[in-house]
Amino acid sequence: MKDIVIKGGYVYDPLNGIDGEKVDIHLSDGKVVEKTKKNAKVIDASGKTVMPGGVDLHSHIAGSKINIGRLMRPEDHRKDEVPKGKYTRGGVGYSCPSTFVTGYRYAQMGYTSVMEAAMPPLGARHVHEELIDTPIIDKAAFPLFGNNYFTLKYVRDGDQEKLNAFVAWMLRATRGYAVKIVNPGGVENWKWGRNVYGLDGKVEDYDITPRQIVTSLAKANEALGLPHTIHLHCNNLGMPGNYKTTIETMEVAKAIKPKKGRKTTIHVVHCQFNALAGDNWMNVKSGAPHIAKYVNGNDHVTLDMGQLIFTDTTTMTGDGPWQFALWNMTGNKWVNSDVEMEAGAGVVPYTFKKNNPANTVQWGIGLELALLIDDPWKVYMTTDHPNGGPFTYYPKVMAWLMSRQARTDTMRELNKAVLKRTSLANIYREYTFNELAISTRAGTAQALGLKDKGHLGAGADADVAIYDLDPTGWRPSQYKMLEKAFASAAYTIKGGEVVVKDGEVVSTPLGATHWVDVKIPSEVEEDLMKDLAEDFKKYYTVSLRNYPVEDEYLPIQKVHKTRGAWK
Amino acid sequence: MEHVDVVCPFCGCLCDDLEITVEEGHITGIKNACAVSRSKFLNHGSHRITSAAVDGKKASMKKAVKEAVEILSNARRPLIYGLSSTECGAISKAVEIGEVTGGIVDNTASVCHGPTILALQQVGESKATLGEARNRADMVVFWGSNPTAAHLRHIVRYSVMPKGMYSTEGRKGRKVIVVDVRQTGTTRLADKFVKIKPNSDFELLQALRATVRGDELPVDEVSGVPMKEIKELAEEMKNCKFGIVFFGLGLTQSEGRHMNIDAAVGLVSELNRHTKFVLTPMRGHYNVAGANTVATWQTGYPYAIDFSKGYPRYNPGEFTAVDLLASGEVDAAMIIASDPAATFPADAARHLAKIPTITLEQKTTPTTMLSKVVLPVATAGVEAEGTAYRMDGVPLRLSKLVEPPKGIHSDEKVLDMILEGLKEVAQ
Amino acid sequence: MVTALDKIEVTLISGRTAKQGVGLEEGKPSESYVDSVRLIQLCPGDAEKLDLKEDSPVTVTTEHGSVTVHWVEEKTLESGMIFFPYGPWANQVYNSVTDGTGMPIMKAVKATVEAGGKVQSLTEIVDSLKGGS
Amino acid sequence: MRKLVLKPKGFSKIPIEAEVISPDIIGGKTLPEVKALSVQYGNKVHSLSEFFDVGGRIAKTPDEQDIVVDGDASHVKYIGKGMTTGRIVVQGDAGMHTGSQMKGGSITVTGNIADWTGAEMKGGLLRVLGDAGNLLGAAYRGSSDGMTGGCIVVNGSVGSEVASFMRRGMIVVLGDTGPFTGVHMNGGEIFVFGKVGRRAGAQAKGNGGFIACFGGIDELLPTYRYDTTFTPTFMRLYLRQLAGNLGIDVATSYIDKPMRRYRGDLAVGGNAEILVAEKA
Repeated sequence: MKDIVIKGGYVYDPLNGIDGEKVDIHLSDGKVVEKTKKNAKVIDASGKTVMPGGVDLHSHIAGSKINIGRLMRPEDHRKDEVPKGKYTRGGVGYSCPSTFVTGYRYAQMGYTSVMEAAMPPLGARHVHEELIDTPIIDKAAFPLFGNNYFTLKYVRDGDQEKLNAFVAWMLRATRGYAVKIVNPGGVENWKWGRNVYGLDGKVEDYDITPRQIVTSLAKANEALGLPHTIHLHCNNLGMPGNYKTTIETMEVAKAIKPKKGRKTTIHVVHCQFNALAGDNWMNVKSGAPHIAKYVNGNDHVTLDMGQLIFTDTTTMTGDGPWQFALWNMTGNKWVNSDVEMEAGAGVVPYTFKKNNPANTVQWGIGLELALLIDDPWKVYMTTDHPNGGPFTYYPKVMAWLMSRQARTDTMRELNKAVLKRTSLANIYREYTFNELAISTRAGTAQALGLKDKGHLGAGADADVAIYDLDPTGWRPSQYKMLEKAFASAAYTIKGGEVVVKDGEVVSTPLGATHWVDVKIPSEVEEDLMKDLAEDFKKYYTVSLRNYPVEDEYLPIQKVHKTRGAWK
Repeated sequence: MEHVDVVCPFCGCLCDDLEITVEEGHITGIKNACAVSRSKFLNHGSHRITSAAVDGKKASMKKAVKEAVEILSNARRPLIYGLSSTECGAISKAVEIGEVTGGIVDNTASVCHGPTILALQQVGESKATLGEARNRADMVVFWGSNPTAAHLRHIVRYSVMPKGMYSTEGRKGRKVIVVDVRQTGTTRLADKFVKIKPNSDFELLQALRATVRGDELPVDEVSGVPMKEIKELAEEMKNCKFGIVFFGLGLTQSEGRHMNIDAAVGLVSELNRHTKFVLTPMRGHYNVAGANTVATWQTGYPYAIDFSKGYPRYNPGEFTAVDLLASGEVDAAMIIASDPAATFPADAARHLAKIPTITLEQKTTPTTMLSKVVLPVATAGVEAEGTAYRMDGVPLRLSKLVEPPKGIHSDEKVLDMILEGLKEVAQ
Repeated sequence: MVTALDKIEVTLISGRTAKQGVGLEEGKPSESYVDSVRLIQLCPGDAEKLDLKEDSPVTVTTEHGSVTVHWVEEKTLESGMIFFPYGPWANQVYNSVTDGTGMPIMKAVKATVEAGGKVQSLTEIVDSLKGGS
Repeated sequence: MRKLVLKPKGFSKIPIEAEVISPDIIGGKTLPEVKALSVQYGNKVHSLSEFFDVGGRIAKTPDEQDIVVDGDASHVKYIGKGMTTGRIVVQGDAGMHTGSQMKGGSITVTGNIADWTGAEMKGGLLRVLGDAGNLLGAAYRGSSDGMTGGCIVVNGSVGSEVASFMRRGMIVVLGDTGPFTGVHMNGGEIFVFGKVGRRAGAQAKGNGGFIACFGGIDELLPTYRYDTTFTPTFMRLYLRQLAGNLGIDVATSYIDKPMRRYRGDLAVGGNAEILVAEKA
């Protein structure tokens, strides 16, 4: 592969303190280097914006849940048919894009790393098979822990040591990257058709609480020294008044000692859905200012927006009871999918409408979170694809963040009285390019502990996005121009290879799958395996031997080794 | 050599506890398997096609692949069909061949649980993996399904007999209800056999749902079942702790087809307003679920996929194999791991003999007997490894226990040879 | 003594059997497979109505086609219902029309059964698909 | 109106996809342009003139365009797809998806017509003098928005799942319907003068929708409940309009017929109406 020099662009590399300066970026052998050899290919980026490749830390792109979405929504695919191209496979787009199209479209927006945010461990092979068919981007998947039998059992027994070992083992068995928790305890109760309400609700068969689950998993997470914090979908999602639960949950994580070199102990996902005030869907209002206030006053929390887009989309979460509630509210088709011993999921199509008061409030909340939290390193841009809307709407969200005019233009189409239930109309803040880069790559990479991603310093992966937009001349009123530029990168470079040029995919290499390998001392592992073997035999329908994902499912892997909790 | 925890590549149960002895490259012993599985492992070597053939004459693999490439690249409307008894790597290649040739890719779901998918697309589905049945179910309903003939270990391993976390009593703790038009092995072990008139499942499902909703229906009986019994059944369903419906081709292949499933899904969804209830289709071939799964993530659609316009389109009834063959619309066919000549109505099967048909198969079948090109392949799960998806969507790894006969490759490899050939021709 | 009928009207149900499964894994041309699918099951009463002899074949006819196979008694079947395992013989009587669904109807099909006819071999069935013999 | 005549050059087992046969596309073009319009034939794209003799006159605007397909077009799919204006007459049979998603104008087919005719229709008038296939005026797979407007009249009989997920609009069938007429119906009106097939109104939520059965009904679902017998005024108005505006003479003979009203589908808590005319 030829070396590349990106010359003359305005570079935004927040992790290295570069804020729009003209810096040449040298790429060699898949890495950013100080200096390339003489015969490097030169990319003229003058008058353009240069950023590290985008890093999405929460999206649903692979595995049974999104595939159920694809399966149940042929009517959605018809809106967005993608023919095969010279270098690309055909497929479908919109809210549940096929795997190939997912890879292409992220790359076309200058994104080079995407996290699949919910992997049911029993379906891990499925996730990895889909990731193999998701070209270009690097990826990782987060196994679900919050309702796993072994988690609940060790929490019940107060056996933190075993829980630590189990988390470590499960990450290896599923080739997972981070600890995902969805409605802790609630999904377990849903297996009897019920939910858990609030942090101190009862997880029925275990007589424990979500508070205990979050605490124990956060402890395990930090003790094991995992690169990312716990990745938490809070209890009571979608229930007006839930912002209190969310803040209480953040409070829980405050008591946890972070691993060395990190201040944070919790990442709250798609916070928009968990930042609702009011008592019901009729009087729902924004709880975002409360959450922003908490986050501004504390350093142990990060969160992502879960921004809502006014469009027809497909909601899908590991939160079975919530999806059931959504079915009851909408009457739309509903798939529920429970996974023995460990997880569940639900899928319901949903259209966010401008004339729906609740949707209007939700739209405002996402942006309030991003704009009221002062430190961009704490709040990241997502739509919780496809829950708040498809990821292909990211440029629109960027426009809302960077342009008050863009927000105002949307607000004009919304009910003013309803909008007053949020504070959005009174917010004047506009993200800078630097803040945008933090929100979409530098911050997310840092939160994930992906040291080679999200920046352009020497040693970083050669993942670069070049957008055809001159940031020095751009004004927020020109937000449509920004949308266009960020929807269709002038260049996307992945691992030192040009994969997108002028918005078109020109090469489709397979990216790596990242996972975390925690060292477990053999005597601890032996002890754990005895436990697992016994319970697998009694309760699972697959044997323990057939459970872990084989190397065949990770043709290109990047292993992140940690030493773990043991001396 | 002893292999333990081997995954069985026969039916949708994908049992993964087989113990298999291999001596000098041959399978000599097998434990834990059902009769069919035993037959598959012990007979995988018999009646094998040993050489590729073109027009009924032995041919080299190279020549046969070349012929296949020629047929497919010259076809205007090629059909690629089958894929339920092979592993996912092969399915993936088949989909790509469909795209490269601008053909149609269909899998055997179209004549088994295709209607289930159509219903899911209309109304959804409340489902769970089989372990949920094992651990929790205190009510098990078999509706138009007969595992004693089609899924031989289902009852013992997953649904009726096993003890689980909350089903500590096994069989005793479960109420088993069978709804069918005739007595079967499954009805014999049921606590309650609801015998219904043929082609009237839909009415009974609807009546049950309305009754669960609390409506008094103005009729004395439905589908041959007295209203009193229907009310009782509805009450029992509402009052169980965890109910599961295992439904089969009795619903998908009789009048009503996908609407029968639509009604079953509706009933089960409704029951979730009272208790926990799920349903699971009894998928037949061991990886038919995988065929749907792979096709869906690659194209958005599970079966009946037309690539003629360069992007995938979906329409069962229009792009499904039986319809395409019966109408004589397709002008070439490639069959992988399936035997449509033995499974389709004769009218549809007949067309396969009229057009150049390419078949990848281990053993002689009616389809190979009328094919222009026959390509022998290894048996996935015995001679080749890969992934398969269980009836409930759980992916498992198939093993390679023995070498395939000399010169014989996996489905995936042979399809890849054809794909490469097609790509060369296209350039 | 009941007078033997020429023909009875039945509801035809098809499906899998364990034997058919075992047979097909041996190989479709194997005797075990052919024997498992080249037959219908009917109740003793119906066999008596048709005055069937143990080795005499029966012909099953629907609106769509006709095929001759062997028969066995199945006590659990009610009168007027026959069971036909999936396979090349059963396929001769199904309609390929799917009503826009992709799925032909293979269960609960109206049919008649009568004594007599000639049972075809697998090769003959395949030849008939080829339009030959 | 200017009349363009397309004469099929023969039948092909491989269907031709010709959504270009639409006044919206043809109106305003030149004859050579029309001849060169693309049609899909299997996996290749061809020009329209390879499959049709193209003659006649082209209007300046679509609303002035009259298109006659003169001959058997049962292998031609998507005729008049999404059209908004003008007129198409098929002198013979037509293939699948004819008039699907049409928004305006009119299509007349003198022969029989295949599945998915008028699927997801939004407006306009579609008339079939022969029989129609399955899924007439239906919603495509997965969609809960079937027909939302317009009118379909079939002189003959139709197949299964007529008007699935219908929301608005009108379907009139002079012959019989197959099973699942008005399945998942959520608004709209269906008039059947022949016999209505099994399981009519299954999963229908109602929302003002009804199925009027003038020629009897095979059997009602147990989840429909008898309500009353009456002679609805609105039905008289409809029937007069059907006779007067659409030339459906048979409608007049039912103008004073009392109708039995059933409500359902109770399985989904629906309040759709099945109205069955009392026998003479």
